[in-house]
Amino acid sequence: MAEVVVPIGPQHPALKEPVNFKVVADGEVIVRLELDVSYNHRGIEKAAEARDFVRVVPLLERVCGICSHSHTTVFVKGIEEAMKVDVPPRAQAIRTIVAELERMHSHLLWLGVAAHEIGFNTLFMWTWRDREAVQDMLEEITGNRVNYGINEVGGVRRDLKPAVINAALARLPLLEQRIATYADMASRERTMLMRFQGVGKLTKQQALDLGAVGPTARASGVDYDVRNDDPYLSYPDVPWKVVTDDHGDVFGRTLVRVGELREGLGIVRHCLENLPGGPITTKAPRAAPRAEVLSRYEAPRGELVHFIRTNNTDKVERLDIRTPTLANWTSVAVSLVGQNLADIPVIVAAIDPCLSCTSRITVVDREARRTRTMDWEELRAHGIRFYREKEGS
Amino acid sequence: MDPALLLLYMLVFPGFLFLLGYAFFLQFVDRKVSARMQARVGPPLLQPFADFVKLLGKEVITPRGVDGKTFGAAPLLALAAVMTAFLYVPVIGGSPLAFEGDLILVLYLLTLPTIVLFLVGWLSRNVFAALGGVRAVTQLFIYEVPFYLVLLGPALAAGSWSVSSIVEWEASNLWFAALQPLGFVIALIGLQAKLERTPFDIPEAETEIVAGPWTELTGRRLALMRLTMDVSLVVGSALIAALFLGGPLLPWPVEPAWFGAAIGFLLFLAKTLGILLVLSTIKMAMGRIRIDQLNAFGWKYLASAAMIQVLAVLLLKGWSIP
Amino acid sequence: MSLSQRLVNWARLKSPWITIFNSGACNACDIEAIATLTPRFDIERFGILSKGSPRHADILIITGPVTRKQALRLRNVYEQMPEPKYVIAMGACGASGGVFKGLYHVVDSVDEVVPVDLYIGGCPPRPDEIIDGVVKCLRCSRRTSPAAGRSGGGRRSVPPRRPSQRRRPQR
Amino acid sequence: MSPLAKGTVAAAFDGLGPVEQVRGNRIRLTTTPGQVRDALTKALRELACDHVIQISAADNGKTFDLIYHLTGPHRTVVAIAVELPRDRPEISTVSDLLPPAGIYERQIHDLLGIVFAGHPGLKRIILNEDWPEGEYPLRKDWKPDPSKFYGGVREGAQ
Repeated sequence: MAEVVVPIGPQHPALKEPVNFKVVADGEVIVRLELDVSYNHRGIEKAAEARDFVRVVPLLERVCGICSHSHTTVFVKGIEEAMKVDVPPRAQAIRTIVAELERMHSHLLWLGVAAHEIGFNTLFMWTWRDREAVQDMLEEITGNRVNYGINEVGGVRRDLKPAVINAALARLPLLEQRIATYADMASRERTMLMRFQGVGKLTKQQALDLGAVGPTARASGVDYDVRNDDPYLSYPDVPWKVVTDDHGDVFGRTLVRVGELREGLGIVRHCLENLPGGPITTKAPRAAPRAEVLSRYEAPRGELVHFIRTNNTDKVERLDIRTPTLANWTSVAVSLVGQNLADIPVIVAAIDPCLSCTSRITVVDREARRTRTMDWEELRAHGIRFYREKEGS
Repeated sequence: MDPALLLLYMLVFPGFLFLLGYAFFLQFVDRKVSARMQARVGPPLLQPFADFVKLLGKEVITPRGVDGKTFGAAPLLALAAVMTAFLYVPVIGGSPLAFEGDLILVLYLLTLPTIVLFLVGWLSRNVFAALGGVRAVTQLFIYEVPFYLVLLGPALAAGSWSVSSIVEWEASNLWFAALQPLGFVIALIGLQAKLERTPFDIPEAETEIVAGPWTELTGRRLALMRLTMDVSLVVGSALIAALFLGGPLLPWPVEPAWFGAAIGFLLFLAKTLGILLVLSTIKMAMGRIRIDQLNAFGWKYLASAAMIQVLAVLLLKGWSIP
Repeated sequence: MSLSQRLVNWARLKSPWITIFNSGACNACDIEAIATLTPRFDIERFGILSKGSPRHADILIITGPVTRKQALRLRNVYEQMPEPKYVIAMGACGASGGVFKGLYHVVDSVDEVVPVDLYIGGCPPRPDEIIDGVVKCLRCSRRTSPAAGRSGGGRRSVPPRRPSQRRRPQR
Repeated sequence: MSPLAKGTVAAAFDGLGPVEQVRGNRIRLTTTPGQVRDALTKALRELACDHVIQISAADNGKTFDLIYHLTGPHRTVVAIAVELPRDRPEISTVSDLLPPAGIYERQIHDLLGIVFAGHPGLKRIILNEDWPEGEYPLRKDWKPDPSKFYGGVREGAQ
């Protein structure tokens, strides 16, 4: 079949959100790919400069619906660092609990969507049914299923009553057992293995060169995890470990995410059981002194960075958000060239793109190490050679 | 059989009216069972009928540059082919229209919908539809050969090419599911692939190429095409029930003829529902595999197993003739 | 109304197929809309199916404010849907741009781009509110649904905020 | 690997500019636009930084600040800060040293208007197709001009 330009997106059932691929496929093999994102660009950074610290938190809550707590926590943490305000331990613990619950619901969501990408709808329904348990916990703790609104500069807005703690603790055992079944199913079900193994392979060196972050990088053996490298909230005094894997393909990313589900559950249980007493917020001054802070956070999809510059007013002078999915796009685009057309949803879903965070960009038909544009013939050769290598290995 | 009764046979009871009703019922059972397996409630009883009528009431859009007549006629052709195939499948005892060789006719008519899907896909000038059409035909080549080989088995063993006489042969001795178990399994896999259900729904892969060849179908064309798929589900499972599970005949004759026919009809319903349950379970238990994996699986395992099965039948047949 | 008309109305109420379009949302509405498919809320018991291609859908659920880049695509998807079609704008963003109102890359609200039939409030609306919205959209469609197959021009039950004369989509 | 000390970083960056310890694991070098490339090469080779966290760009009214944040197994964040003149914001690209930088530079170019010389594909990416050329929304002095059409559905073509 002659070359076919397959436009996937921005309206496409595989993608929860609008991203546009112009994929040039030779038969079923992808030879070239042009990726155009930023359909979700709303201009949040410009708006953040016009809002004071109280009003900017709800705006940042809605950068992305799945990792809304991440954006507010990383921002509030940065502002507190600039103001040199220390947050009471109880507030830190509550923030950690909500952060890990968000990671759990995001990973369960991803497991369901990944199974849906390959048509395995039963696992999609089951994982999303069990995700409801996490949503119930979040609703009891923060009052809302999504966009929790629990963070404010200087602490947390809602306290945890004992009844809520016991209700949450009661739900964890069943969740733990369900996660065990999904871990077992993800690593043993025939068709999932056939569709996930060896797809979208990234070696450790490639993952580092292409700046992959989060589970995508950890699945290739890179052990970067901001909770471990640059500790924040109450992660230093909670027993947990970084989950890494060395498969490097979509299957490895599945294992990493399921491992993180288990770790997250352990952290939530530990924080709930020994929740420190004391106040949940401190009086933060209205204005932040002139300062420049790089605030890092481990969002469910990877390392989220807010660069905050304050200038003695109660507004941010500059807020530069770099989201995890933006970093993962390069690695996706390079690992897509040479794959099958049918693998696009699986590989794209493997980095669990959160396009609302990533209202950014890029083109790529670039080779791994050096970014240079290739002309048409070179690309075809690259695609076929890439494919033959894959067959050969 | 006098013409009036024959007309009644064709049009009303085990003919088209019953077929349409049963097709809707099987779609309902399929969706309900699948939903229950996913811990969901599933649609109400009349849902397939409501979908069909709603789609009939929708506006029909023919994309610019597409020949409206062929685009409209294709679903009708597929539906007609599949409905005529049902007439040769025994529902209450042998079918009156049976003739030597109607098995081959039924198999041919069952293949037409896939060819029509390819035609619709190619006609609708939409990249997704074209890709879906190509995948449909590729998949056709992969599962068609083992599927036909395996359905040859009972014909060879029973020594006749008419479905009704095969059913009579089975009534007097063991069912073919017991005699040729491998053949039965491959027939089920082949039917699952023919109906493009989940492990094999590569042409209509919802998350890769939107809706495959179905993308540009709207209104009554979509209604007719969906109905074709339901009817071919009924015909396919009825065919396998007849060839491998003994169809509607009872091994021991029952005195009042109509009572025997009624029990036979109940047997037919039970067997087709049983096959449908198996297909739904397969659909719910697996994800969709890629076309090249299907290719490897189809030719390596399905085709060779089918050939072994046919060889076994030939050898056994060779010894048993005195 | 004639028997056939009543039958078609009954069928339209019983099997509304939806397609979800993310016009630049923070995808909180999207995951809540997808959550309606899952076992706890399961909209298939009302016969609602989520379809990939706009050609197969009756109701277009738009989530989020319309970003400038997504406006033309939204218009395109709306044009592709066969009559009788309904549009639901979901969440505070759909109604008025919500928290993103006035940002430089956002077209304020959905009904500047496509005529909207129903707004579902909330940020994001809970799955049961979404189901309630779809059912209400069906009820308002019963009062004014056209005869089977005839695609009416100005028969919108909820006139869009800006009375735009909606041309029939070119075939 | 143990976190980097200020001394080792200063030794690696000698002659490129002042090095200061901002916080526990944050070390910052201020240098001139011309020396960015060799500062980055030194960071990649000698300080074993293999992961670019972010290239943040800010418009502080007078000039444009560009800060390259890098980290590596030593878990210390090395920041290389540069100031660009407002009238001709131009700097050479680093996308050949750091492949993901290709992404961040295109974003900065689209929103702030900083030109990255030698960038293989500096086309428009974030803003929509009919956003007027030469308008950079994140600049402090940018105000939306009602007379211009910034994309979306044209008023007439309803």
